[in-house]
Amino acid sequence: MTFSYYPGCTLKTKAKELDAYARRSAEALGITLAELPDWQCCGGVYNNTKDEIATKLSSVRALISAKEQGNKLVTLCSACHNVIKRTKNEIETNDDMAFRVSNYMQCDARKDSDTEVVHFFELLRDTVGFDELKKKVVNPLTGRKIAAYYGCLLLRPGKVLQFDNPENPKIMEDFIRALGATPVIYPMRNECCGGYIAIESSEAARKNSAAIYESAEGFGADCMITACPLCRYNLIKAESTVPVVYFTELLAEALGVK
Amino acid sequence: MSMNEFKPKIVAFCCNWCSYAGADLAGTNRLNYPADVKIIRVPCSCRVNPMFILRAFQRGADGVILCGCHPGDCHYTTGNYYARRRMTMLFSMLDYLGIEKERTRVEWVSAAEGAKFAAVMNDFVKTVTELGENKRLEDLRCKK
Amino acid sequence: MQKIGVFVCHCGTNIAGTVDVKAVAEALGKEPGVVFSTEYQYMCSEAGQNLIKDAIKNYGLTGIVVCSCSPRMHEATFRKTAAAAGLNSYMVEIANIREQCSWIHKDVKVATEKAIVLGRTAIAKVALNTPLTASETPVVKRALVIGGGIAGIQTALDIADAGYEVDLVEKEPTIGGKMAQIDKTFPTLDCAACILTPKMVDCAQNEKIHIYAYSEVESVKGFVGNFNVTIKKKARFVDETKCTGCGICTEKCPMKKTPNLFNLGLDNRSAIYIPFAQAIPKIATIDADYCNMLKNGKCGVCSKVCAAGAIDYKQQDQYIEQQYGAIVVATGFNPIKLDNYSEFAYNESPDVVTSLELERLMNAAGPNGGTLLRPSDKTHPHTIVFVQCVGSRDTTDCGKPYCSKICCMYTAKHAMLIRDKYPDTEVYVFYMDVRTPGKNFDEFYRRAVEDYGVHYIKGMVGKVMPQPDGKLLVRGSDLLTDEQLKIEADMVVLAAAIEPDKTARPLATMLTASMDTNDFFTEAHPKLRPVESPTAGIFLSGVCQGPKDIPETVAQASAAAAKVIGLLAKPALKSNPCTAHSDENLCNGCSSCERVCPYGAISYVDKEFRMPDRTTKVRRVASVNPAVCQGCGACTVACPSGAMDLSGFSNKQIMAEVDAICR
Amino acid sequence: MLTSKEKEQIIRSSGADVTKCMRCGKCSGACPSYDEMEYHPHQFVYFVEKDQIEKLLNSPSIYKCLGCSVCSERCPRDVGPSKIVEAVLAMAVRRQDENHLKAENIPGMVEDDTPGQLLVSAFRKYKK
Repeated sequence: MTFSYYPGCTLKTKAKELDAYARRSAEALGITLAELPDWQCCGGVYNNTKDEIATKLSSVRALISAKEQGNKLVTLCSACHNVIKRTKNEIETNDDMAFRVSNYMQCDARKDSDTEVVHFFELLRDTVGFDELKKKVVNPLTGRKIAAYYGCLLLRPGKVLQFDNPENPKIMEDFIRALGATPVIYPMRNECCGGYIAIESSEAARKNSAAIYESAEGFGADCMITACPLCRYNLIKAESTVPVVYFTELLAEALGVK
Repeated sequence: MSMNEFKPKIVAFCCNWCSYAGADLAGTNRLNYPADVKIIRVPCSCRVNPMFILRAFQRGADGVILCGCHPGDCHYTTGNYYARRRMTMLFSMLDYLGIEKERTRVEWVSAAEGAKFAAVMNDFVKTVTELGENKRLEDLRCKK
Repeated sequence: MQKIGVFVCHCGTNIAGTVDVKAVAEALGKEPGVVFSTEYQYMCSEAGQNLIKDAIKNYGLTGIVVCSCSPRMHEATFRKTAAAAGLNSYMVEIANIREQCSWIHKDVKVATEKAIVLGRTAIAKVALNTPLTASETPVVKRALVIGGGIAGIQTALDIADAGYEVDLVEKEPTIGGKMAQIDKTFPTLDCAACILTPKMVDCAQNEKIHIYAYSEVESVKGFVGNFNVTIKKKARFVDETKCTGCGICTEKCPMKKTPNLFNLGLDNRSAIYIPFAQAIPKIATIDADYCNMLKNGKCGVCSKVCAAGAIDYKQQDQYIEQQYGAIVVATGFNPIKLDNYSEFAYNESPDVVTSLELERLMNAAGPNGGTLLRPSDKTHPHTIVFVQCVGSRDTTDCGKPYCSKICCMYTAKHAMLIRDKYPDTEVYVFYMDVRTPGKNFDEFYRRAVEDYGVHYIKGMVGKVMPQPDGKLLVRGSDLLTDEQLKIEADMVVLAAAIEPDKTARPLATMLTASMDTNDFFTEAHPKLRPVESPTAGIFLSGVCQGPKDIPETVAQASAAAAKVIGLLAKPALKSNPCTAHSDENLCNGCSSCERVCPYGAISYVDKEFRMPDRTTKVRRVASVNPAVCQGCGACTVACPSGAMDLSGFSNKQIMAEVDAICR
Repeated sequence: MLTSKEKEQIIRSSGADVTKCMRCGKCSGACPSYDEMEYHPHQFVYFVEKDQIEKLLNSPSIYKCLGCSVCSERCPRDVGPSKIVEAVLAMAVRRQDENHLKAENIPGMVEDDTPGQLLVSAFRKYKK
């Protein structure tokens, strides 16, 4: 099965392992990730305003490109996923935006960008299936206590992303169980790491991140997983006492392709 | 006021529970609207048969307005919804027959909306007066 | 030949001031069919009415038109006048020349012309009026009350007190409802059981009341005065006539791990159970989902220990048919499920409870025998945070847009009781508004703050975070100090919104009673007829109509009972004679009218007709039940063959009015 | 009362209906950046309703919002405070002669391991 794949800028630089392990794991699961040709940065943190067009255009290009390939579009980085999926929603629901994007891009924005956007987790849950995944695990991570860190970008706004219950998600826990490990449930798993304010208020970001890993550690986690390079960066900068890895690394390990 | 100024004939069907009471309230509050409007009391807007409206035009009425309870407030639960659907059909047929859309109207007026009743009637009479006399459906056989 | 009389009223100067009443009387006197026309200063006065009566007698009038104020004012008066003079009261029409003429026009000429048109319109109509007689239907002297909470209990007691038979249907094994689960009641802090259980006993002992516990209404047919209801009596697997309620079976039953629903699952009970000690009827019930005998055929302990031999594993559901004159809905409420409010960690932590659960935790008959202990480790809580409006006033998909009305008061009660009994416990209440509109309610709330030192915080909790050490970290806003608070609590209590019981919607369909979008029953008039459903013979009691506290519920329950008694006291029901009727010769049996009728008043019958060739043919024709028809006229327009017409507002009458206006 | 152009613009570009707010404060109870902010999520909603946009535009609070949307997610009235903060930020960024974040300052902020995502996000938020 082939999916169009949008890696995003950070996966080519500071988060290469997130990308590399995903590719290897996908191969092991019989899934082909066809990287979009000439993709651009997603546009960064989603700009909520209804009248901001420039930051949305590169997402639209990615959507159109995947539509041309005839595939669903898979994302890995939480931020890219959030930005692309919300851009698609904005075009679907905001007539003015659809009109302006169509004019700018010389296309029928609603029709041409009508691509289904799935996160790699959703692919594992809905296409592969966690039961199937469990069968393909060769190195079960038995005995490991792993805390899933969702952050904000995968979950919110819940109505648009439709990823999981934004207040009580379970997709990453199910994933951890499929790999043979034990998920650690802790209340801070859907709280913000501090996000982009790290650039100018690194102290504030660290405070947020510290509360998160302390909570995970308190509930007995020996490892945290995330899908977001910025979350991982913030947690590490806050001197997390719990190791933080990308979820694809664990996946590759369990599938024996690390 | 010139003697030969056009005075339209306007029939208003009002449901007993809301709009007729709204008309009474307009009266109690001494809110003026033209004497051209004559009200026929019906139990519910859904009692108004499209036939009645055709008959009014046949007899030379210049405008017909149907007033009922607000959607959801019908004394008989759903009557005004029936009325709304029936009138939508009838009005598009009248339009097809060449009777201007503006000569017919459905309005929701509650028992508490005396001011709205007067405002609606003023507006409707103004609209119909501007359209002038309606002869298109007049049935001369009805005239003795 | 019609002989019509016209009576033009001056209404002092109200009409005569702008309408030339003499000219009107004169002009209308020339209308066809009019044999008498006059005007008088006050037609509604005794002298005016005598004038009408005399004219009816002296001129042998067959119909009268009164040109006066709105028919909404004096139509009934003049109908009585006519009847007193021997004229059918439906041979009266009113021309509204006050509200719709003299009061809104200033020009005498214009107003007089209009008054004449309105008068002749009424004359045209009255000429086609037919004498109508209100039909009468007998009333079954028995009432059905659906729901055995405090609302249903009070209604049943009041109806029985007036001497009528009442059947009380309750879906649970015992009556008592939510009030039986409550510990204390605001604003007086009486113990709920102490004031409720005597009423439950009264119900059981009243020979006019029959309790169908563990039963549900299966179907409702018929109409006001004569409902035909089927009640399903669910199998208890215990013979009610034999069980003495001794409770030996519940002690000996080995299936002790059955969730105790009366305690909201906070502890366990046996598979055979009596919900609580004061249950009415006090009869054991077997929970078929947990009983080993019913599931696997292995056990039978209860049967062996029952001295009365009451256990019957083969018992089946029973169906009972009964006639009623009136039905009272008292189906009550439930707190909403909090699955969509995971930010409050309700499903994650056992120490986050709903207010109703707190009632059980504090109740002497509850899981902890009345000592407040937190559920997770049974220790004494030192800090408790209350969160108000959880799911109330919430316009998103998961909440309820309305105010649940009772939460402010019961939270003040809980806070006060906890501070009173455990002065070392700090109590915080997060509120948006404190709403206390009731007698002694605000004083009660102020006492919680002033005398008991409850910390009220204007703001809302954003998240409850269970901590590894078992504490609950509550993050909320204090809007007045403009701070974000982080409180380490031992327990969090959520004031969950209340919603109508799930059985209400299917019941409303059975009763053809209307509901609002929140599944509360709608009342016939929000102010003036608050305990009646728009459907005749259906009455509303308690929270099924809208959120209410106990005093309001009891008041409404008694009001509903008064309405029922008023109905049952009538020997027969006089109905509005302005109802629909079908011309069977024209009816083609298409069912169009049946589909638009909001009251289910139209049914179809097979009838034999004589054909021109002297053969007979059976045809399906519409038949209107005049007792149920409310006279809206929807069917008359839906009828494609013109068979359906409405008395008092017939097609011919309305056409005549149109003609008279356009003349 | 006349509505200012600024208020109209905020309403338009946020798509939020401030009149729906019932002032419960759940947004501010949920905000992870509360202690960093001078004006808090509920005040953003209230000040826009009361047409006091300048206060917000001039407050450093607009650069403290994490964009995590938790306030909007938990809002019981679907008002969406985060949308309003965003709209005010966008207005400030669009009207400023100098951007909040300048390209020349960036090298000083970057460390070896700073992910590109962080730079892009911050730059998008703070610069025209």
